[in-house]
Amino acid sequence: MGNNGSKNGHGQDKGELVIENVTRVFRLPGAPSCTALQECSLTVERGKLTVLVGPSGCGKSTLANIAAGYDHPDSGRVLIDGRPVTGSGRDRIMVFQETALWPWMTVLKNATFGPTMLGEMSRSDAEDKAMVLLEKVGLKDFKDKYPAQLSGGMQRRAELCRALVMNPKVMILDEPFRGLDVMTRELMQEYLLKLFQQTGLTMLFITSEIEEALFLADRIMVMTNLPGTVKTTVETDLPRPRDYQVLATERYRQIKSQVMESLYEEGAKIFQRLDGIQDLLGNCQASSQP
Amino acid sequence: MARAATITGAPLSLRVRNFVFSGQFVRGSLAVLGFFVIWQAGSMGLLPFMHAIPTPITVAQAFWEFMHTAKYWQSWLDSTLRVMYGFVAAQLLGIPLGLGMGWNRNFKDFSYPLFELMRPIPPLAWVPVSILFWPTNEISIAFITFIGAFFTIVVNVLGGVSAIPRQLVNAAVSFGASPKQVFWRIVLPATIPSIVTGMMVGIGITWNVVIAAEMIAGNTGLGRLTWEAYLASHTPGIIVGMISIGLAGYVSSMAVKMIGDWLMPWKKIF
Amino acid sequence: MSKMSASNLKLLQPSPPQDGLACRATDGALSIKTVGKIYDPEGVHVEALRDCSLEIAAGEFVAIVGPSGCGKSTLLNIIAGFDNLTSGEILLDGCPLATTNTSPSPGPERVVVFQQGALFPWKTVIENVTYGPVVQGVMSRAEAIQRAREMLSRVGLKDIESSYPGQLSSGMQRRVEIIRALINNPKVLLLDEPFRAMDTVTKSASHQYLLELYSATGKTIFFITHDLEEAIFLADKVMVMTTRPGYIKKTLAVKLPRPRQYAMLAAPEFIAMKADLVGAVHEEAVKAFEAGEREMA
Amino acid sequence: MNPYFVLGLLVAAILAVGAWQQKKKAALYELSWGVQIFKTLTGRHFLLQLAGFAVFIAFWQLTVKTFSLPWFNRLPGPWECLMEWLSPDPAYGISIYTEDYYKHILFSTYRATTAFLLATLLGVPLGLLMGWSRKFYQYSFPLVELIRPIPPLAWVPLAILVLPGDEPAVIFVTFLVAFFVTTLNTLLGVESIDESYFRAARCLGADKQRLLLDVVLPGAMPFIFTGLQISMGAAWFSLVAGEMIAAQFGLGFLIWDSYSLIQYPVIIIGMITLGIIGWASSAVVRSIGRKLMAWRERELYGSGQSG
Repeated sequence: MGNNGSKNGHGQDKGELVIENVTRVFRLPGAPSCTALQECSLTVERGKLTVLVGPSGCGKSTLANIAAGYDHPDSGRVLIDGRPVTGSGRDRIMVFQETALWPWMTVLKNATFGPTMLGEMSRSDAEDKAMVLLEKVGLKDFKDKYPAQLSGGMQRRAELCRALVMNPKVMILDEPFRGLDVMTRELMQEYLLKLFQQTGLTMLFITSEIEEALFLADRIMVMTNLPGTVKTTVETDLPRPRDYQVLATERYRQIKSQVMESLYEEGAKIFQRLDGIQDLLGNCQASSQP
Repeated sequence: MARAATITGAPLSLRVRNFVFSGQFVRGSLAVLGFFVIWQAGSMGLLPFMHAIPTPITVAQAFWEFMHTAKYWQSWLDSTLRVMYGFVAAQLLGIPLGLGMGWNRNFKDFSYPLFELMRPIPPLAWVPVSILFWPTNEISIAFITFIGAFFTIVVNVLGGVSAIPRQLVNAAVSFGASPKQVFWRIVLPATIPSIVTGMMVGIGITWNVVIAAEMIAGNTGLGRLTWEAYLASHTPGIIVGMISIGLAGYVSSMAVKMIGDWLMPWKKIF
Repeated sequence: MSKMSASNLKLLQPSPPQDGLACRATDGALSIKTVGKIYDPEGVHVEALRDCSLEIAAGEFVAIVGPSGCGKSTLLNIIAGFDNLTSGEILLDGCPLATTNTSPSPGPERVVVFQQGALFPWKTVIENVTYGPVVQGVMSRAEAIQRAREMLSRVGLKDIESSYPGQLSSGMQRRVEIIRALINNPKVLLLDEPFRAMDTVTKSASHQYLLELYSATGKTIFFITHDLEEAIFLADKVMVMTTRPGYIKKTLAVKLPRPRQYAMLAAPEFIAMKADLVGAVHEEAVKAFEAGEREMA
Repeated sequence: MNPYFVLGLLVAAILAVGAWQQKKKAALYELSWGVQIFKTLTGRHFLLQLAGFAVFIAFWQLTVKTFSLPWFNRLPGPWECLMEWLSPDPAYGISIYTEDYYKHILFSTYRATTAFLLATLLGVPLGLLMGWSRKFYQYSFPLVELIRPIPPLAWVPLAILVLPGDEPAVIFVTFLVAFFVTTLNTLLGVESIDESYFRAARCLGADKQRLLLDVVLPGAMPFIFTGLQISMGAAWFSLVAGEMIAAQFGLGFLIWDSYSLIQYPVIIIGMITLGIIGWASSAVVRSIGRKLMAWRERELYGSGQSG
């Protein structure tokens, strides 16, 4: 495994993640069984940032857990570079919704835990590598702080670094910026794009925010409500690097309408079930005609 | 956020001055003063029930006298050693047991019901059995002390292991950590806060148990000292004993807290 | 919602104002004049607001946007009466609401809906909603329950009155909380980032309900958020607040017609307004962010 | 009656309760009752639990009786204790058929309950008041902190001297430990209540008295009941010590008295009885807490439907 993976733009160690006909049914005692995923297939292309959007509770996280190997599908399989994988492995690192930094380690210790534990790198090599990444996300001066001493945004950045130090083939991000305020979130997105452009990693990013998806994605996939499958795929061919100027473009508007229509249709289904809203759908359909 | 920033920023002298003149400090001092006034009044027979209690000054004099006897300091030493033995033994056995139960389902199934069966028995109910079983009085008192702290620590460690956030373990697993590495590098440090909580509660219980055990079955120690003062109807001595026990308990709690801070540098920061 | 019948909406109309209030108010115009707020707990002072002035006309929906920690919530707390101000004054319908001499006191004429939600988890939905009128003694319990039922059913919450808040989804909780505020017939409704941490779809639905209630009751609404899109979509006026010390840096009148519809989110004029505001907000956000990181280091 | 018969009855009762619980479980997993019982009985979980007990009892019997190892041989064996407990004609005068046994239980229960109730009646309001009024807190907290480090059992001699008779002394000591636990947990409970609940109530027009009733009390309830459970355990803990030192009846006295009179099986009977009563009393507190905090229970089980 090359240690220089984080430097070169299009190294051969970037993986392609394929999810093939995955079905996952949850059976709980005393409750009707719940099909979270039904014959769900999708391909995350090599070196692309694919964003999966869906209403909450639609099975996105289940899909992420299966892709990362924490959960097992009832049928179907997960392939990395054409090779089926089971269980979790260091080729697919996941960044979670809740922070998963180990609270008893400093930022630097967190970031170097993986390589030093596996004995792949000497401590000083690992630290050098981690420091390069930490500096990129503006955490150089915080290397000796404990996670509890950092703000939410800093914790997320430290976690991104920790994952990148492992040099994974695919990175799976399960709503990593959820719970941050919108402004911090936007800054985090900029950091993520910076890291993505520098490493060229394959990324699967899961979110429920359209804005976030539009800002980040090479390709957006909208998931249906339970049972989850991929419903619409939208190529987000907006120019990079993106900043808020991109908002004003016609292409942005088109893509946004397209994703919104698709997502709100799913949302309306949930709300019909939960609360009986009828009109959301009408509004959405109106939005597709500019 | 604004407040947190300012509290650490103010100079010490200012903070001290603000504190001394704050309502909190004045009211606290008033309350403590009031306590001593009531005590004094009670001893002088002005309040019901309390005429048998010696005045604060008599107690202070008795304290002074006690402090000049070797027996008093010997009692401190004896009680402290008993607490230490029992407490340390409880940690040495309880922490691995709790970790084992939390880490291995089969082991938990095997031992937990039995453990739950024994737990509600008050530690002091073990006194006679302990005296019967152990060859010396010293060991039996230490054993009862051990019982007092043991159940608390096990319950806390077990709770701590089961409450480790799933993603902390998952993250390590996805980095390729083996089960052994996960245990030593993730589960153990993640449980330390619970271990420390268990120790904090445990040390309080241990002092309670030691005092009672000494009163019931001991020949030496602070509990015995108090009891002997009672037998001799030396009331100031009883209160000196109580205060000493309180001090001892307080000091040991502080010590445990310091150990906790040392074990958890990441918790100390705020 | 547009399809909701007019007779249904009448139930949400404000009932006639109660007598015996010192300042008889019919509308709820809020004027905030050069308000300053300095926290000085331990000798080191933090200036949260400085010369912050803004006018809210009766029945206007105003959204304040700004980065976290910029003093938006401080301003809301002062208006609500949870906190005092250091300088300036706040008038409600021309009567002083908060000045440097008065001690702060909250009241039912300006009810707050909180960021994390503050429905009492130990009371059922109906007990929560009727709490205000019953405690104030303006309605009997039976009347209050009757009215609460009517109001709840208008926002699609019919069969949940004996549920506890913990059993509801976050969207439903927030609707109940807004109804709990509105049943008191307040002059001003203060909303402190009520839809934070909701996912897009729930948020959109909550927006619809809020707009419905706004058009039905015509209350003055003071809405705090850091989500620009939300602010433009909901409000008549969007004001940008600076980082500490906070004051209003930019005001934008939103000229979208009501009722607002989702089509507008992708409309050119909406996007133009957003682009107009983004620059101003982004600048403050970066400032706040850097200040935050410095503070932590 | 034959002790074996009683033993049989006991075992049958335990099995019946266990089987009844399996019926509920069977409904949950949509299995027939018989299949569920079979699955449980042959499941690893149950077998391991059984093995745990078996190993313990075997260890006890082997070391104490069969091999009569040094140290261990001074203790009574399990069978001996069980037979004594169930015997209509006990060798040492204490069994489930004797009046004395119940008299001891009654005395202990009476003392523990009195102390516990007193501690609750005084501790909960005090804790609420401390959390509710800043000034009251500033007056009272230093006092509580001044007295709290003294272990309650150190009060025994003073209590005997000051209070009229042994009985109030034992109850006082028991009360004291329960009182501190209850007060401090209640205070912690009030402090744990989110500020926004207070603000919301004040917005809606509640005055200070209503805040106490509508926010402080229900908001602190979860902590109060955690405190009450601990306080119940602590009450039994110090009651036993108090009875050993200074009482004429009660289970603590029984245990210590049997030791002096060399009636060793009675010690074990006393310990087991204490364990059962202690467990049962915290179960009672727990179930009362569940009843009073329906909102919490429903929250825990109802969270599935949130979307």
